[in-house]
Amino acid sequence: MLSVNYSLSCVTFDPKGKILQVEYAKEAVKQGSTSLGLKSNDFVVLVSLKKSPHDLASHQEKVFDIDDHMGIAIAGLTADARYLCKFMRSECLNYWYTHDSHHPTERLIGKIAKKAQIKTFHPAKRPFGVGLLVGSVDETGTHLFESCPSGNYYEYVAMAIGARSQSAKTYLEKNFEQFTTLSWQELVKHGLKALKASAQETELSEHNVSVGIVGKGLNFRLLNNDELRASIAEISDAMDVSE
Amino acid sequence: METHMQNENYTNVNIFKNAFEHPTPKALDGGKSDKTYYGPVMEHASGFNPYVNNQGTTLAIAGQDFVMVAADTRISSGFNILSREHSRTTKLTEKCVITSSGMVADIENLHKLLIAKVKTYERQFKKSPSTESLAQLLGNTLYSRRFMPFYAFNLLCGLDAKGQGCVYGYDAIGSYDKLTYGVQGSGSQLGAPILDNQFVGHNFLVKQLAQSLQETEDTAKDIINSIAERDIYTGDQVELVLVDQNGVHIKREPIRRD
Amino acid sequence: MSGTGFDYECSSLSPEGRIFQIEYAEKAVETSSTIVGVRCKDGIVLGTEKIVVNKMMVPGTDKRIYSVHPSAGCVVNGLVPDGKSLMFRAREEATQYEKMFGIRIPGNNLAERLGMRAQLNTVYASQRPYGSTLIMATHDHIKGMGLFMVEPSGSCFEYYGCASGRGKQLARNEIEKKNFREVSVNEALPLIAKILLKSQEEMKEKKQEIELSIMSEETGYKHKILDRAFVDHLAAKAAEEIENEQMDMA
Amino acid sequence: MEKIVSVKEPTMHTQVPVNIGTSVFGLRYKDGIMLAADTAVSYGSMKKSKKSTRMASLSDEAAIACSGEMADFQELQKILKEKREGDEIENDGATFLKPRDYFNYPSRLNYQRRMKMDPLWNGSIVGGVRKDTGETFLGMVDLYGTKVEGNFLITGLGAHYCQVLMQNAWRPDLSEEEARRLIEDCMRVMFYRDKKATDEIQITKITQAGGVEVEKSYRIGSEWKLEFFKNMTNEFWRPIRIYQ
Repeated sequence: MLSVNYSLSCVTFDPKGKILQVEYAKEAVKQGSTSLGLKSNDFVVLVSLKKSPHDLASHQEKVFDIDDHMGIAIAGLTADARYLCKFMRSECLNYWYTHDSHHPTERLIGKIAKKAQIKTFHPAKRPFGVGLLVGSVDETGTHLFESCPSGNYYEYVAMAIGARSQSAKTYLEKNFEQFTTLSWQELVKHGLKALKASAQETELSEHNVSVGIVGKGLNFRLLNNDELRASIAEISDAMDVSE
Repeated sequence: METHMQNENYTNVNIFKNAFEHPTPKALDGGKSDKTYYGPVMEHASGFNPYVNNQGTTLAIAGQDFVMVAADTRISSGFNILSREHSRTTKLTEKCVITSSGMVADIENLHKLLIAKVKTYERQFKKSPSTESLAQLLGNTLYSRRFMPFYAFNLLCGLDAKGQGCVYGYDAIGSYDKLTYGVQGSGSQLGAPILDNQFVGHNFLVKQLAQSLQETEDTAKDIINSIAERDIYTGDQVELVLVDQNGVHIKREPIRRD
Repeated sequence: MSGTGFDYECSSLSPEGRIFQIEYAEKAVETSSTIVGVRCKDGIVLGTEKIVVNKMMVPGTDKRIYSVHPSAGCVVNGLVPDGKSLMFRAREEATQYEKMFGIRIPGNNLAERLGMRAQLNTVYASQRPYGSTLIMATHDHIKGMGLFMVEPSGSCFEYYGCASGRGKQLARNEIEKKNFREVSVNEALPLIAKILLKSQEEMKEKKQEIELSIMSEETGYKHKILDRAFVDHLAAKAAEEIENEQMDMA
Repeated sequence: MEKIVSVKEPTMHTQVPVNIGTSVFGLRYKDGIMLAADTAVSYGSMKKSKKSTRMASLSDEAAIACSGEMADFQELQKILKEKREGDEIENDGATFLKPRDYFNYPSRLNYQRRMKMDPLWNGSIVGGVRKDTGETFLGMVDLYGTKVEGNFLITGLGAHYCQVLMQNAWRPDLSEEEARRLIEDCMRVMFYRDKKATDEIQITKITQAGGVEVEKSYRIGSEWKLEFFKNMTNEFWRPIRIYQ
């Protein structure tokens, strides 16, 4: 009961030195359906499980393209994600407009982090309730970043966020060392298997999965339904055999 | 006054030329009377004129299922040639290009702005904007700078919804019309009559679009070549851009460099 | 509990004259990674340790050492985003000063401005203190090198050696033991790596990483963040030494 | 009571250039890029300074040479320095600003300032050689933001006098000596004919191996004892033909 008093605003520290609003925002990320990303030396793949609020409703988009060299997968409040997505797109366009080149990845993540931090520092604001996985290629190679509501960001070889992401994480942790030289097709397979681990009761299909790929010499794009169906079929076959 | 009336056809949009290159000073009494000053403009050392004409010619001819754009690649500043390989034509979508002449700084800005808008559109709606939409967009973009216009004379060329070639011709502040062929820039006065002659009646009510690609390409090349014979600001290379079902194809050929 | 009723806003003092919100912010600092700054004979070393939460992280990510301008750098702990925001503030101050006066901002001015900034955040109910400590190394042509520490309360002092975070006490003792003012930067680096590793003893079984940066005569008084391979090498060596020492003790 | 409304006029700095540097040159040669300018800054017809530097390194692989208003050049230098330092202190594994960025950025800047009717009154030549790939870059920006790239570029009056000289002498495989001689020839022509030019010139070399080297200025010789200057005539001089 007492903690309620510390938890209402992000300008209040609790006695342990935590900002509860930020902790709660992290919970919002964990509520969202799973998103994961993985990268090799030449490619980054983002995989998301899409949810539909209702049988008659469409599935909520989870993977967005930002620029030719960059895309994001999200977990948490989609509305917040769309706001950040719009921000990132416009930053990329602005950078392109002034420099004629792609926005360096980490600097864009830094800008998001700065925005996120401001949201944890003002009494009339709330932290973003969304975690982003940003997959991108620039001249320093391929990158997979995770950006948190707290304003922290980390770079990974492979990572999963969202509800029940632990199983996906476990799968990725087991396999990430062999990712370095893989083609994007292989990465997609690993991504789908990891997603499968997290979404056990859900049947994966081209309707509830989205996959984004980007690589050196390969602009960011979402896989189309045919490609998705084929990849999903492939991994289900493989799994049947192994079982 | 008369000079303003001479060119009614805005494929020869240089009716704005006077306005850009000799900005009318405030009325001589400090703007108190509403008389507009049409006399000779006194050149004065102070003051900055943000406009400069980099010249050059571009033309476009719509075909049955293609558009052919031909432009020279010379840009000048005064009597100086700044570059002999400047491209006037920018690809906007797989089915649409824009080609402009005028002030290259403004043109580059305008083209970049349009590309950014196209990208935003594509991300938002998950499809490319149609040529018709882009025509309207370009008109609005130009008009949004009504009071410091882009010094750019544009032709927006692409395939329409039916797959037919179309050319949209603009003036600097966004007034536009759908044409079957158009020419802009320093050689437009020289080019327009040849186009009129070769593609007779194409701007009349009953329109017959050019059929043969090869013929159109040769004619377009010839026209730029002819203009280069008489217009000192046109020359060096002709850049041919073909837009058809398979996308945008670009090639260049040398022409006279003097 | 700690300060029932008086600890929700930093605009209210408790009857004993404490501002609990600042203490809680300091708590956030005290439970986070150790950062140190040491002034040596010919330069300054900044360092931090951190726990690598996930083995899939790319080595060197989650940076805590930043450059403020070419000859000033800082390291932060606690809520790293807060520290970063203070660092951005430092960058703004530095460029603004340089634009206005045509010279690099003197270190003490920069540190003071940051201190005032941090203090300002402890005054209003509508704000909270920065949840991080920032140690900054600077060089300018007026005062030479300087090492400063800015704390959540807004206090800001110049130091010969300072530490903050969970291993603060241990690190400070170690720094005091060794007379770093007689030691060159290159000699100090392995020692500091060792101090950093020692200060997180209780986290030993987790994967850990250290970050180091220097500013010395050798670098032309430019702040230089040491590259990953070199730092990892230093850390491995330091870990080995610590182990040997413990063997000897046992 | 009457309301007091402060009317703020937009700031417009350079409406007319005051301290002017004359033409600058840039050319590609075998090893990289060479930029050149003389060291005079004129105030109207007076040489206000005969020992000014009109070029600067922008990073360790790019440099700029500027003609036009020197105050605006210094402003541009400040802006680009801030930009470079901002790039360097990010410490994210690479310097993202390549020679081309140091060209695109000023062009956008000049365009933006022109839109504000507050131009940076410069014609600048930016040259660079990338350390990693060895790719060379040479570009010219004017006060409207016009971008031009080429193998040899000249701003200002030099574009009228030396264009042909350059065109005839330039080859992609010019050695350093040849490039230098070509530039000195151009500079000599400028010294003879441009009242704002001087015979003291400065050269910046940019090569993949050596990076940016802004050299010390030096004087090029000039020859005034020509027949033409002595007698105001020479063997080629002919009276103007008048057609009957």
